[in-house]
Amino acid sequence: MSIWEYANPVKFMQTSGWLLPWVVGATVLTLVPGLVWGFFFTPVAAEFGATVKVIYVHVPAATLAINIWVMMLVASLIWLIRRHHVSALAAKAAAPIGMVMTLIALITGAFWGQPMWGTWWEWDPRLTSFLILFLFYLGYMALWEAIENPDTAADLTGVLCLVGSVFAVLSRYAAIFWNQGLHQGSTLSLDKEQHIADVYWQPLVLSIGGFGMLFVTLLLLRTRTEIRSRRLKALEQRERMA
Amino acid sequence: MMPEFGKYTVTILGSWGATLALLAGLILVTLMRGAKVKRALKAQEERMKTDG
Amino acid sequence: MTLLAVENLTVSRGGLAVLEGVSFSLAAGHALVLRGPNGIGKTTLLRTLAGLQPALAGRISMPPETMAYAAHADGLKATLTVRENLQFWAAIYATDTVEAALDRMNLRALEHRAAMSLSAGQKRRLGLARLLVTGRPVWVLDEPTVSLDAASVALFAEAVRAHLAVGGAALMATHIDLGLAEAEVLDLGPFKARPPEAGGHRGAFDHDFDGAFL
Amino acid sequence: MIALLARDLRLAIRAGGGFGLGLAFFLIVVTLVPFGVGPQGEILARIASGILWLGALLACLLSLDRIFALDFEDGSLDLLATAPIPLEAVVTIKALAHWITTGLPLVLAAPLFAVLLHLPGPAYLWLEVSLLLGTPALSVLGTFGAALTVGLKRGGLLLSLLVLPLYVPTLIFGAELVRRGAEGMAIEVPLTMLAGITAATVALVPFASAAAIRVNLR
Repeated sequence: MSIWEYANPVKFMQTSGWLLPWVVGATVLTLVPGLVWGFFFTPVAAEFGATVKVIYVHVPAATLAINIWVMMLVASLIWLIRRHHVSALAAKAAAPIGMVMTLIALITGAFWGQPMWGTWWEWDPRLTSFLILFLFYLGYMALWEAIENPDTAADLTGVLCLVGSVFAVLSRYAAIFWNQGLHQGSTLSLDKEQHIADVYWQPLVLSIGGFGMLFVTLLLLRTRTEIRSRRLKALEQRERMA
Repeated sequence: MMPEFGKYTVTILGSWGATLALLAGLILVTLMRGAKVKRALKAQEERMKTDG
Repeated sequence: MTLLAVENLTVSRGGLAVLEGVSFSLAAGHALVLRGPNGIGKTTLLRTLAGLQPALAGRISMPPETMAYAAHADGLKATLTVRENLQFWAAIYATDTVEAALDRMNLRALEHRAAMSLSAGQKRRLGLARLLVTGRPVWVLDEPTVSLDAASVALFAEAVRAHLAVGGAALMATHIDLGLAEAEVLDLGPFKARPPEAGGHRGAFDHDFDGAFL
Repeated sequence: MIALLARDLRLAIRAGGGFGLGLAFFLIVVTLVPFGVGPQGEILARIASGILWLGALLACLLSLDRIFALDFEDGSLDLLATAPIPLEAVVTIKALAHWITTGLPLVLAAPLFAVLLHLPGPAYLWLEVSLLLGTPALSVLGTFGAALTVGLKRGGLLLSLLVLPLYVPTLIFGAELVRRGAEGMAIEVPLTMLAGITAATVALVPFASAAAIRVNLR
């Protein structure tokens, strides 16, 4: 029983179909309480005022935005090395979720920045990095859309993901260097974990878990769709040939 | 029941609203495309079965 | 001497097998014409032999550095002269036969003309001269006489004959007559890949689906 | 391989616009900026390094889609891929030819255009150093983008979308090097980073470009 068995599309369809209701259940059971807890039942922080409530959407989205790209990188590598179609399709399926998460992180960041810094947008290294990450998602998705042949598209987007990952990390360090000293300490994310009291921390963990489960749900749904779409393409092609 | 946000009402409702709207949109698009592809695949398989 | 041997080759286009079980061999001094209607996979087969795309199954055996491939397009640069075009490919293949090629293909008078001012027949001759400067014995030609008039086709046939006479070999795909009566002909029709339902090769993705889909 | 470089350069000259077009575009960008931000010398001097880098980057982008497109259309790319030189060498030479026809003229012309933007005196040296170190990376990364989109109709816009994010680190460190050099600040970090990124890009990205070409020719 090897993990690669699940790389078989049929096996994947069976397993994911069986898994899906459970994953949906787990998503509802973590996301809803996490968000409700964060929104209604957290006290107002002395330092941030009520804006602390933004972290329950901002931090999970930002965490996912990065981790989804990492997942795409791993999936692309598996495709390029082992040629498992499900892997390539999972990377394709994940990209729009990652893009939306990046967008959420940017928008909520802007909403938070407004009262904190007095401006909607600040060229803070962290915000800048997310903007660049957003561009990488856009390019990756556009390349998938542009190429007709699905295997060619999988190969090329895989290579792009590989090269893009290196440059995304480089951009991150470049952005830190580029804007160092101007806004030190004004970043808003997980750096302050250790300072956040449990009363904020617990619902945050639940929200992050909820967002994570939502990603898993959407990823399964979208990958199933991509597999079906790929199968449809193969059938249409076969019909044309016959 | 609604908590009091003071001067941060726009900040909080705006960011939560945008988040929930985007997530809802993503879920909706995912489900709609999923249903569409599933239908198309079924139709294609039926056709190929009857054609031979 | 066999220069190129193909055994049980299956080639694919867009992930779907188009030809399967193709076998033939090509010896020095011989020409082989691949025939078949449009879309049968002639170009795909030649591209696979040239190493531009992987074969799904089967074996291609050929000594290294024996093949020169020429596609539909001649790969000529319109703004370079005839001589410059040939010199470039001679440098790439590290040979020294530009002069001989110019003479053999009767291009001496045109050597300083830009390739864009050549007629279709002259361009094809330049394309053949390019094959000559590669110094490779096996020519793999895709539709070599397309857009040529009868006189040019005869000239082409002569050039191929001359190449065969010096121990070369030629593999050509076409659906029109090449004027090479002595060439063997391989009809690709019988090698058309069977549909997967009939036990034919399935694409890498289809392969994972057994029978009906969920 | 020298033959390939010579051929590409000769083609660029014969086709016309190979050298000139990028430069003209660069000049136009530099000319338009004062119209946008106003003619005050002190404002221009402050943004000059950024504008010059951005102009160079956009001028470089302009000719990327031609790197492989012409060879793809006339079938040369197929022939080069079956020729006895490695495809990695082909893409490297292509990038070099692109740099010589686009990057090098920009490096040479940048000081002239810098005068128009009131670039402060000490910055000239660093402008030259940064462009000389940075533009090869732009060409190599552009070749990668061109390799990804070689078979596509309407690939030009997609190419920009794919390549521009890859240019971010080079742009940041390049412009930063000029700015710091002009202000007499420490330049070791941007200098080494810029050189390091270019070196790593030139060494590694051609493998990705060649892989992309192989996939696209399949």
